[in-house]
Amino acid sequence: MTDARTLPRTDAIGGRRPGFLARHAVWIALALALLLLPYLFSSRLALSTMSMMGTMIIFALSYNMLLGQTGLLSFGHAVFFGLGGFFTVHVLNAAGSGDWPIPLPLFPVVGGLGGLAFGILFGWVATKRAGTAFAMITLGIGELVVSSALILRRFFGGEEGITTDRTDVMSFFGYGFGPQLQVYYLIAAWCFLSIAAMYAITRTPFGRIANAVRDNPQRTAFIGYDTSRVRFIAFSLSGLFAGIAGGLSVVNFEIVNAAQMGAVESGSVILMTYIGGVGNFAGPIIGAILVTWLQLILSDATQIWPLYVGLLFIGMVMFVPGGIAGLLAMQAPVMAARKLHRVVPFYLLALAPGIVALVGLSVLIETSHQFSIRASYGPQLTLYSIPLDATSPLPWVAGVVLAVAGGILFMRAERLARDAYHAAVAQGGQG
Amino acid sequence: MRTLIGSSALTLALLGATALSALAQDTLKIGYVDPLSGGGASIGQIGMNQLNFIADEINAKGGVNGRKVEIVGYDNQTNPQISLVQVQKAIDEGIQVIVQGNGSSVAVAVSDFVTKYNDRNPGANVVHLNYAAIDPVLTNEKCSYWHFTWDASADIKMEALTNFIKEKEDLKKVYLIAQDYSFGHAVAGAAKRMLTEKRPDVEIVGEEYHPLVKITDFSPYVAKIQASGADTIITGNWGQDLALLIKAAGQAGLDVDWYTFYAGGAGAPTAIKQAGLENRVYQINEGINNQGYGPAEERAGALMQRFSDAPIYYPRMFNMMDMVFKAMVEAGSEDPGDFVPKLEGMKLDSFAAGDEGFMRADDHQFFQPLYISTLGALEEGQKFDEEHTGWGWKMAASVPTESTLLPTKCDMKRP
Amino acid sequence: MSATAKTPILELAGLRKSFGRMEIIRGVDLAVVQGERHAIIGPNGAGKSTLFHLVSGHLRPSAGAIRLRGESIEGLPPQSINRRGLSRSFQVTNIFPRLSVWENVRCATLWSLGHRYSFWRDVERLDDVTRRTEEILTEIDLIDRRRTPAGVLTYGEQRALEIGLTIAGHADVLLLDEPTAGMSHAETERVVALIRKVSEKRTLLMIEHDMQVVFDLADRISVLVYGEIIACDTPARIKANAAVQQAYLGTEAA
Amino acid sequence: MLEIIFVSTLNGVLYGMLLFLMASGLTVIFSMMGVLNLAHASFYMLGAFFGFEISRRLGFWPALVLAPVVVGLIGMAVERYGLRRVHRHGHVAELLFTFGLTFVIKEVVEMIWGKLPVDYRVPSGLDFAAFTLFSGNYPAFKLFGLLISVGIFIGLLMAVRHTRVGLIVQAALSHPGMVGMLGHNVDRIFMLVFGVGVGLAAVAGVIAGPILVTQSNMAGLLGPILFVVVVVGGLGSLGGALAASLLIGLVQTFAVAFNVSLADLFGGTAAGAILSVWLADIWRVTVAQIAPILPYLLLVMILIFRPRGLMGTRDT
Repeated sequence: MTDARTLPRTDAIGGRRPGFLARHAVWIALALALLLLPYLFSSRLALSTMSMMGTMIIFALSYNMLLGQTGLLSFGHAVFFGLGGFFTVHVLNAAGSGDWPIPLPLFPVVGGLGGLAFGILFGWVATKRAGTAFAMITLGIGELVVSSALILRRFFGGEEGITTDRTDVMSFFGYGFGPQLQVYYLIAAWCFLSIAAMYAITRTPFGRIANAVRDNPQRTAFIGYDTSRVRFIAFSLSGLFAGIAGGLSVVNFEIVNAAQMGAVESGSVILMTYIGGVGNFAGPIIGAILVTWLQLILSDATQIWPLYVGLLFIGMVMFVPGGIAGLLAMQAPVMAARKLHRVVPFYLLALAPGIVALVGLSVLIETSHQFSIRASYGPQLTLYSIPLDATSPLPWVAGVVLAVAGGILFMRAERLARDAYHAAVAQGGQG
Repeated sequence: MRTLIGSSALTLALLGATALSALAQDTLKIGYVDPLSGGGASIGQIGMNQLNFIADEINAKGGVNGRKVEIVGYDNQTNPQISLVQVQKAIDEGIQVIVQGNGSSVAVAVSDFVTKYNDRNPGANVVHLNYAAIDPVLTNEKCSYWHFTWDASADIKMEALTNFIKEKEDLKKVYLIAQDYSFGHAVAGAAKRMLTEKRPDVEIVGEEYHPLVKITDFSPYVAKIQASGADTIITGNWGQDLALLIKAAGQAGLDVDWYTFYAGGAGAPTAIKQAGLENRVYQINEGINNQGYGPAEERAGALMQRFSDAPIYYPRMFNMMDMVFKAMVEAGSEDPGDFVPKLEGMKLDSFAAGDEGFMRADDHQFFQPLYISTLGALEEGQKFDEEHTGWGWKMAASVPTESTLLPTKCDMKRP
Repeated sequence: MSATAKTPILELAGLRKSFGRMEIIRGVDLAVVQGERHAIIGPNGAGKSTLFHLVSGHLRPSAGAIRLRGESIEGLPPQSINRRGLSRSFQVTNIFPRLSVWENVRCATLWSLGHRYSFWRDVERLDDVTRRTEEILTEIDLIDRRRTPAGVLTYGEQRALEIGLTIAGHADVLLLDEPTAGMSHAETERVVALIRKVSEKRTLLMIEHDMQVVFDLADRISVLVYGEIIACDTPARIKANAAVQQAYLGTEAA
Repeated sequence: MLEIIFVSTLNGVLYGMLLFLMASGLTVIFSMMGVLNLAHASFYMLGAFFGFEISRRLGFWPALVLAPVVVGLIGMAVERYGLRRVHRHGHVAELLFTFGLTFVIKEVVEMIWGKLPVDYRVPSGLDFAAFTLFSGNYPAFKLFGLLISVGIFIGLLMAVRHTRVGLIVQAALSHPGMVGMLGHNVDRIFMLVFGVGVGLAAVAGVIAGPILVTQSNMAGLLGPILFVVVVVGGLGSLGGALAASLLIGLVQTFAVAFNVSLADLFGGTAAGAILSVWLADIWRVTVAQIAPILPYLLLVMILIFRPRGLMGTRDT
């Protein structure tokens, strides 16, 4: 697996330093994108969705500080997200009723500090160990915190959680943060800052040593580093950013409850990070956007979306272990060799039957769903704007034919695409 | 970092796809925000089925004010945050009537969101119709002009139940068992308070709180109940926490009477039948199948025939939609801004037996006659059994509307 | 150098290690003096690598003492021993496979340059680190391969990187565990030259099977057989030692 | 008091043995293959549903044999065509693979059997009270489940000690590095181990189905607790898994039996008055209320203070 990020970009040997604009092009583009997105998508739903995505991006990146950067698999990361939220909501309520002179944009800091404090506390326990033991400790801590949350009603508000009103606090240069657009910009700003901060951390001595711990903890000890200290710092920092994300979630939704700290949330952040790609800094960003979108959209498209999520998961780990970002990063050498035009046709050639196979599969799944669970709604279903009848053999036969034929063709074409890729990379290597 | 740009492109593509799904507006759309996938789906789907059934009924009669009704399901995965985005989505699609019921946490979040949304967007007028969440805060501390509830709150149900129990001479020792969360505590607390007041001679031999939906083996609890010598159990448990408890009790041969809120819920009748607790389990709700009231039997029969794989329904949902449609017709408008005033104080012959109930304007709580029933082998004239067990609910007592009234702490803010 | 030439920089006294009932190291006494190149030889299973594991902190001794510049280090974790100036390489290549060659070496320089766990400074702007990394890469002759992920280097290059990681941190006592194992003749020569170069101002303790290399490099040789040192002397005298020949060289030569 | 202790012990052992049935397979899979099978409880659920379906058609006894075999074969197929491919991408990938599997199994079960509980009953031949103790009955079927668990424990021990595959498995359990040296049939052994492991979970499903509720969410309830058993018991140790299962079964039942709270311990003292204000939330919380979180507390404690678990042969 190639890890583009860890390759030194400025080796200080014979490299000329590019200008400010060129060096920061990505960041400027990101800032512009965040600024302009609401002009492209101005519906309230789009704003809510983007706000949620921004929060999840921070959350997923904070998780990747553990999984991708330090090699720690945690099953309880949502604990810090949730705790950050609870700290924020309490301070927000206190500030609202006590007229404290703190404007809304500063409240995610409270969440971050809460996440950091508990990251330090739980990290002290969990990071003494690594590997599976670490994973199991985080699982245990997650269960403990969620269960205790239902007992400690004053702080966690029981089942209902705690609500707040973000417009109650001091206004910020005249902005009251009632409209979703203002909230979007608040989240976008924090999102930008957090992405930048977390990216910067990967480029510090600590960030590099965390990579070393991920790759080979034993050797890291022999170059002078205490691996459990490295894990501890990574855990605490990731708690900090998860807490910020939790605070932003409170600002966005004005409610937080114990379920947000639970196993489902922890699982979904793993999903985001892994699907996006753990080996690349931007991977979790892609994953957070995609999974959030799927969470909101997939459930409208089909009732049995968990089945698709499960299949997506299995498919990803089996066929695309590097995640989406890994796939993209694989194209870097091809692009560097200017051979993209040689491979793209093959990709498209593979993609077409691949999509056909997926369509076939979804026809089969949806038809059997209509046939079984939704039987009382009659056998009629509409799929891809085509009316189908689950009791007739047509959709079944069509599904099988599409899935099998598409699958076989895909596998052939995939081999061709693979060859084309390797050829392009090899040629690039010679050139 | 090149992938950063890629991810921005992805966002654009995804959001573009979302935008396309906006549709033209010609039907009256009602948003149903409840779990339609995952663990809560079996319950959420029941409400969805029933709403669709009601929509088909009214559409067959020409719709509401000439508009066809369409039910749009939004899967909230029983998660408050997802619920809010789904409500947002519904609003963006032009929906002003949100139906929701499962989970007090979700109900509080939705009610709070809808209220703030209407505050911040004058003229928006979105209403939250709640058919199942019965945490008393919803009609007390956190009551809202834009929230209506059709299920009797925990206090109301317990008031009625204890009025029934106090007549039972042979009742000596009561055991309270509840799920360890706000609703469970509300049920057990009310039971304790009301029993001590109404039957000081009854001894409460145990008060047990167990974690919510986490217990697989209830036999330790049953052993404890057995050891306490209780002759009666009062519980607010629902779902698997009730089914597993009853099953474990049946296996241990626990000889007690049960007073419950949710023995009619999915899975419980099967467990009661397996445990052989014929006519030992009571439930209190706003109506059962076998009340012998013609209009209800006809309507419920048609519903259950259509959804024979999950032949369950909520009488209160009929009450709710009948009232809402009536209010819309009276107001001549489907905008909640217009029909909400009509709902306040509205009277209705309730679904189960035609007795009158009313929507109290002070807290938007629907007060209705309640019925206490037990599950046993079907008798002559009873039409409906539960979950294909051959056992059905039969009436034990009815509680008139005026005996269910309780004061409220609601300080309603009206626009 | 002269004043301290004869004082031991690394001292093992009565060192023992057992796994369950099996005693692998059975009372080793050894004094490595500052600036010398000291080789440990012995048949397979003699406990050479175990001895290195004890000294470097990878394993805890069952009994006995290890002193580095007079200070006890037995039972300390590896990082503490490393920070006191003792660094080791491994018999089986032990690098950071997903990091680039540049990054591998840079990580190994960080602690000794005092950057510790800093998560607020841009590593690209640490000039001392960059300079040191360049030096080391030049020294091990991998400067042209600096962008390559370490996992895809050739075996010989990985062995060189292994040594690079060991010397990057300013350690003055080096423990090299079979630096030439599995190498071709040409590669071996290259590595021997490298070792000679890097050990110039340092103290070297190495395990080696290739007798050519041992006699070529070492100032003194210790022979470890079944967990005990049966001889410790100059190469010439070791060659002549009857006990060694019987226990070790005899079989090896045949 | 004696009654409570006796009854709690019995209940704890019954529950513990049920846990063991599931955990035994998981611990063997985990110790040998390094795969923490998150879908283990899903196979248990499959066992319950196959048990229900087969006993409806052929009777309970054929179901007790056939359901685990069918589930075992499914498990082997999953290992052969899924896990094995994922193996080279590392343990995290394997773990996520089994995570994805839990969704798929659950949805497929719902498609076939629906979301509501199915009416899976105790077979009539075993549907009687074995004995009456104090005022409670002990169902014969529960005792039968206990017997099966004990039988399987003994059978497993014998198999591990006295068969060739068993010896290889045992060697691999205590020295995972050795697995690679087992030669070319290591693949087949992995497949077999996975199949037998999930088959054992299915036995638990067939037996637990009638006692508990057979529903598509039954896997989610038991999943996490199994990992606790495996880790607390220690890797590579069937005896450890048994001890941990019983321990957790007993801890949970005894915690339920005793209603001690802080209020009971400190109530009435001067410190109690202050504490009751500061700790209002937990002042009246009884041990019974927190019974189900005790295993997780145990898990965290064990991992910190005794990483190899109760009887493990190596660190987790």
